[in-house]
Amino acid sequence: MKKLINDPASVLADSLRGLAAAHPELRVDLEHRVVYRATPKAAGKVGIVSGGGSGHEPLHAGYVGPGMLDAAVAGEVFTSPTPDQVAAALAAVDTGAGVLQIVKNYTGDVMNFEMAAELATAGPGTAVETVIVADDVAVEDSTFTAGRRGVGTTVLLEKIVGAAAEEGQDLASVTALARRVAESGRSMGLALTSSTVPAAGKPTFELPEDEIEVGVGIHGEPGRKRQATAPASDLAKLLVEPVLADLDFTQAPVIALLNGLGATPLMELHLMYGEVAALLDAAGVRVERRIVGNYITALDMAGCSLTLLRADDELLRLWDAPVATPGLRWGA
Amino acid sequence: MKKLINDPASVLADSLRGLAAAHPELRVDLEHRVVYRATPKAAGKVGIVSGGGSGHEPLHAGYVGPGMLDAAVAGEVFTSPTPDQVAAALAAVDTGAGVLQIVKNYTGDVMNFEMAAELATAGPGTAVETVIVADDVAVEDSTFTAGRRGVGTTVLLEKIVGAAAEEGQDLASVTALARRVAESGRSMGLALTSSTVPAAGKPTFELPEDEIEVGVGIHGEPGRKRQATAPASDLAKLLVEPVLADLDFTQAPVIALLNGLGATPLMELHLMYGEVAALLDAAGVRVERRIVGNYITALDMAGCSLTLLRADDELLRLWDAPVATPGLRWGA
Amino acid sequence: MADVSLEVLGAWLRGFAAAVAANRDQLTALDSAIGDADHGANLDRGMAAVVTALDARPAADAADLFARTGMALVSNVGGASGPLFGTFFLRIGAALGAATTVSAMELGAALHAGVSGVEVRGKAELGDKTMLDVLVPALDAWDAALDVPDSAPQLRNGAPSAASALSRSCSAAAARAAAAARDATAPLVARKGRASYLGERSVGHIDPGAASTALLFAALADALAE
Amino acid sequence: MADVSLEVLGAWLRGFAAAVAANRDQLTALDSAIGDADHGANLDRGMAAVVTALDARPAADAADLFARTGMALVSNVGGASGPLFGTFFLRIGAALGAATTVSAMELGAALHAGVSGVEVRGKAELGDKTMLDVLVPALDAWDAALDVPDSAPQLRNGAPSAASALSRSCSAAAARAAAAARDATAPLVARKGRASYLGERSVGHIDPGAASTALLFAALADALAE
Ligand SMILES: Nc1ncnc2c1ncn2[C@@H]1O[C@H](COP(=O)(O)OP(=O)(O)O)[C@@H](O)[C@H]1O
Ligand SMILES: Nc1ncnc2c1ncn2[C@@H]1O[C@H](COP(=O)(O)OP(=O)(O)O)[C@@H](O)[C@H]1O
Ligand SMILES: [Mg+2]
Ligand SMILES: [Mg+2]
Ligand SMILES: [Mg+2]
Ligand SMILES: [Mg+2]
Repeated sequence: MKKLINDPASVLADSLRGLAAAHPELRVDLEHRVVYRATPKAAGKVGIVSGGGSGHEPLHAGYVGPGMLDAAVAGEVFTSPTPDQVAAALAAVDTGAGVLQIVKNYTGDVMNFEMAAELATAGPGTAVETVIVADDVAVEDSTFTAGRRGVGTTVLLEKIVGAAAEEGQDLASVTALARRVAESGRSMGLALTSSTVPAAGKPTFELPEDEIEVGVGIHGEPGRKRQATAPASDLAKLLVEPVLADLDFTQAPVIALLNGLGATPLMELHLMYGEVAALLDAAGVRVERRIVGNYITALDMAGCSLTLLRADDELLRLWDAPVATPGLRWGA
Repeated sequence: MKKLINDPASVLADSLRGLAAAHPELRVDLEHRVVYRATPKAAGKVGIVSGGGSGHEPLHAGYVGPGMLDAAVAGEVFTSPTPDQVAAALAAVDTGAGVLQIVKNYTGDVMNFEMAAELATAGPGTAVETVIVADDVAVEDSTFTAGRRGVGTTVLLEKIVGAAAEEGQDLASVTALARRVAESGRSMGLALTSSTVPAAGKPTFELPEDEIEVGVGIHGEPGRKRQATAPASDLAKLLVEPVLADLDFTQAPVIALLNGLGATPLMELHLMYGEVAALLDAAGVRVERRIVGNYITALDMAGCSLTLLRADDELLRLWDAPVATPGLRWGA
Repeated sequence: MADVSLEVLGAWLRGFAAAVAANRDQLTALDSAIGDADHGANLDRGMAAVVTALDARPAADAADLFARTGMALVSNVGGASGPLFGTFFLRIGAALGAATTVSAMELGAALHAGVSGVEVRGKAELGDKTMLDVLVPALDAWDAALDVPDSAPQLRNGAPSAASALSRSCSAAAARAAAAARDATAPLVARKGRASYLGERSVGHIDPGAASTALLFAALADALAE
Repeated sequence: MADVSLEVLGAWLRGFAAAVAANRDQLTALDSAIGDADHGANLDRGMAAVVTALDARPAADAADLFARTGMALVSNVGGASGPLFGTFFLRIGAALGAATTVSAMELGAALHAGVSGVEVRGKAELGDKTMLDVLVPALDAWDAALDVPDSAPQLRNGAPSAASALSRSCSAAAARAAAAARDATAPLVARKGRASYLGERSVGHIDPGAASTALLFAALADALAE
C-alpha cells in the first residue's frame, strides 16, 4: 500500500488538520472531529448536520458552508462517527430552530446517530430530526438486508435541504423536504478496482485485470456480482437500467449525478456521462441539471456511480440557490 | 488495463461528447476538438486560448467560462493538438482585440502552437501573443533539456489572465501580466504510481510497491529519481524544498496549489496540504490563497504536485475576481 | 472466595483487549471478505480505549467497571460494532449494579441483559449472520452448564472455590459453544450489517463480529480459569 | 526508366505507413521508457491519415505528393513528431517541386531540405538523442554512396535502370546507416523532447523518434528495391 499518509492510525487527524489549513472558511474541531462553518449561520435558522465514515471526500466536510451543511462529523475511515461526536455537532449548530441530521443508511451510522439524537434531545434539549438516505438500487431485497445503502442522493439532498434551511424554512418543512428528496433519488455503482483502507494495508478485495464489480457501495466492499469488463456503452446500461427500473423518471425534471469513486480520471467520467446521457435521452428522461465529478468517493476505488433525482420546480429552485462550499459552489 | 472507455482510439471524441452533455454552458466543436463558452464574451475583449494534450482534466476544457478561458483545444491523450485545431480556436475567439495563447512548455506544444499562430496571423489576420509556462523545478539543467515543463502554474495563470481579459485589459497588458505570472510560479511533483495511456494499454512505467518517483511531470513519464516511499511529512519536504530553493517566496503574498495527479483521494491531498502548509509556515512563506484538489492531472496517476505563485495585491485581486467554469468557480 | 471478583471481571476485559489486538488483522481480513475491512481496527481502537479507561482508577463496583467499558466503546469505535458492543457492556453493568463479586447465575443473567441490548439496538434476528449468532448459542451453553444436575449442586456446596468452579464450567461451555457458533456463521446468508449487501456471496465466510464475539467468550473462560 | 517515379515515392510513403502500423506497439514501448507512451499511436494515426489523403486522388507531382503527406501529418499527429515529420515532408515537396521523376542526387538534396526543416523547427543538435541523430547519419551515407568513384560513373552510363540503381545503392546505404544510428542513440543523454527530463536516466534506451526514422529509411530502400 502506497499512500500520502504518515501513519494509518493518524490518517483522520492529519487529514482534518490539512483540511483546516486548506479552508480558512471552515472551522475544524480536531477533538470531536467536526467541521463547522467559520461563520455560523444566522440564529433562528434550522441547523443541518451530516456525517459518516471518512474516505468519501468531499462528502461530508466538503459540503459545509453557506447554502449547504452547518456541520460535518467525521468518523474513522469507512466507520461511522460515535454518538458523542455527533451530539457535539448537534448542540453546536442549534440556534434554537432545531437540527436535521442526514444519515446514510448503514447499520453503524443509523445506530450512532440515533444514540446521538437521544443524547442531544436529553441533554441540551435540542430538537433533532433525522432523515435516512437509502437510495442504492444494487441492494435488491431490502427486507432481507440492512436495507438499501445511502449513496449519491446524499449529495443532492444535502444541497437542496441546505438551501431550504438557509432561506429560513422551519424544522418540520425542512424535514419533510428531506424525506421527499430521499424517496425520490436512486443510485447504482460499479467498480474497476477495490479501494485500500489505510489501516488494513491492502485492497479490500482483489479483482482480476478483466473483471468489474457491479453494484458496489462506497466502502470498498465487493458488489452484488462480478462480470467481465465491457465497453463504456455497456457499462452505462448496467447503471441506467436498474435505476430506471426502480422508479419512473420520465414524468418530472431530473437532476443527475455521475459520480467518480475516487481514482477515476475526469476524462473517463465525462465519457461515461456521454453514454449515460444518451441512454436517458432514449428512455425519455429529461435531465434538467447534472453534475459530473468526484462527489462521494470510496478512497482510491476506480469506478463510478449514477444517481438520478426526480425533481420538480421547487427542488430545481433550491438546487439552483447559491451555495459556497469547498465541494459544490455556485451563485456565491 | 481497465478503463471506462469504449475503444482506445475513440477516447477523446467520446469524452468530448460527454463533456458537451455534462456542460450545456460550453459549446464543443467536435470536429476541431475545441471547447468554447456557449455564450462568447463581449466583443472588444482579448480572447484567451489554451490547450494541450488530453488526460489532464479539468485542464483545459474545465477552465472555459466567464472569468477564465474562451477556448480550450484538446489534443489526443498526452499529445499536443495540431496547428489546424489551434488556429480554428484562435480565429473563433478573436473579437478584434487579439488573442493570447497559453502554452505549456513541451516541444510538441510549442511547435504546434507556434505553427498555429503563423496560420492565424497570416490568414484571418488575428493578432496572437503567446505565453509559455515552464515552471517545473524538477527539470534542473534547463539549458541542457527542452527546458522546464509547464505544470501547475498554468492553472493559476489561466485564472488570473482570464480575469484581466474579462475586465477589458488590452492584449499588450494581458500578455505582460501572463509573462509576469509565468515567471513567478514554481512547481514540483511526485508520483506513487504511473498512469496508463489508453492507446498504450499498460502503465507507462512500473514502480515497485515501496518506491515513488520524484520530479514527475503530468504525462505519466518517469521522474528525475526514484526512491523509497516515506511518510507524508517527508514527502512534503521533497515538494517544498526544491520550490523554495528556486525562488524567494518570503517577500510577497503567495497563492498555493496542492494538486492531485488524478487517482489520489482528496483525503490524502488534504493531509499532504497540512504537511506542506506547516513547512511553508516555518519557512516564512505567507500563503494568502490556496486550492487543494485535482486541477491538472495525469490520467490515473497517483501522486501530487505543489505549485507556489509569488503574487502581489494586483494578482490577488484578479485571483479573487468572479470565475464560473466547471473546474474553478466562485463569485458567480 | 466463591464468586467472581471485580479483579477477575477486569482481567476478562483486559484479556479481551489483548485478544483483539492479537487478532486485529485476522478480524479485518474477515471484514474485507464481506464488509469494509475495518472491524479489527475498530474493535482494537475501542478496547485500547477501554484499557486506558480502566487504568485510570480501580473500579468501584461492577456497574462502574462495565459502564466505563461500554462508554469507552460507544465513544471510540463508531461503526456497527461500537454501539453494539458498547450497549452489551452498558447493559451488563446496569444488571450487576453495585455488586463487587458475582455468582455464575448473576453473571449469566447479566450476559443475557447484554444480549438483549444488542438485540434491541441492532434489530437483528438469529441466523442473520451477525455477532448475535454467537451471543445466543454461547448464552444457551452457559445456561445449560448452570443446570447440569449432577455437577451443579455438588459445586454449589463443595470446595471453597465451588461457585467460581461453576462460573468456570459455564464460561468454558460458553467459550466452546461460541467457537462452534462462530464457525457456523460461515454457511449463512447475511441479512444485517454490511455483509447483507453481498447476498448469496456472503456464504462461505465467517462473520467478523461473530469472530470477535468468540474471542470475548474465550477471554472470559481464560480469566475465570486463572 | 532511369529515375525514381512518383509511384515509387508513393510506395515509399505507403510502405512507411505499413511499417509504422506493424511497429506501433514497439514505438510506444520505446516512448514508455523515456517519454509519454504515445509515439506509436501518434505516428500511426498520422500515417493512416497520409494513406487516406493519398488514396483520395493520384498525385500530380512530387510537390503535391509530399505537401499532402506533410499536411496530413501536421494536421493529424500533434505532439513533437507531427510538426517535425510534417515539416520534413513539406520541405521535401518544396524542394522537388513539379518533378514527376527524380534522380538520386535530386532526392538526396530534397532529403537534406527536409532535415534542415526538422533542425529549424525542432532546434535540436546532433547528439541530443532525437530523430536528428538518425536523419543526419542517414543523409551522410546517402551522400557518400552518391560519390563512390568506381560505381557512380558506371551506373550513370550503364543499363536502363542505372540511375535507379544509384538511388537504390544510396537508399540502401542510408537505411543501413539509419539502423546503426538508431541503435547508437541508446547510450546518449537526451537533451531535447520529453526524454530530456530524465537526464542520465534516458541512457540505455533507444529514442523512439530515432526508431521511427530508421523505419522511414528502411521503407525508402524497400520501395526503391522493388
Ligand atoms: N444489526 C446488527 N445486529 C447485530 N450485529 C450486527 C448488526 N450489524 C452488524 N453487526 C455486527 O457488526 C459487525 C461489523 O462490525 P464493524 O466492521 O466494526 O462495523 P461496520 O459494519 O460499521 O464496518 C458484523 O460482522 C456483525 O457481526
Ligand atoms: N526538438 C526536437 N528535435 C527533433 N526531434 C525531436 C525533438 N523533440 C522531440 N523529438 C523527437 O520526437 C520524438 C517523440 O515524438 P512523440 O512521442 O510523437 O511526441 P511527444 O514527445 O510530444 O509525445 C522523440 O523520440 C524525438 O525523436
Ligand atoms: Mg465500517
Ligand atoms: Mg506526447
Ligand atoms: Mg466493518
Ligand atoms: Mg511521446
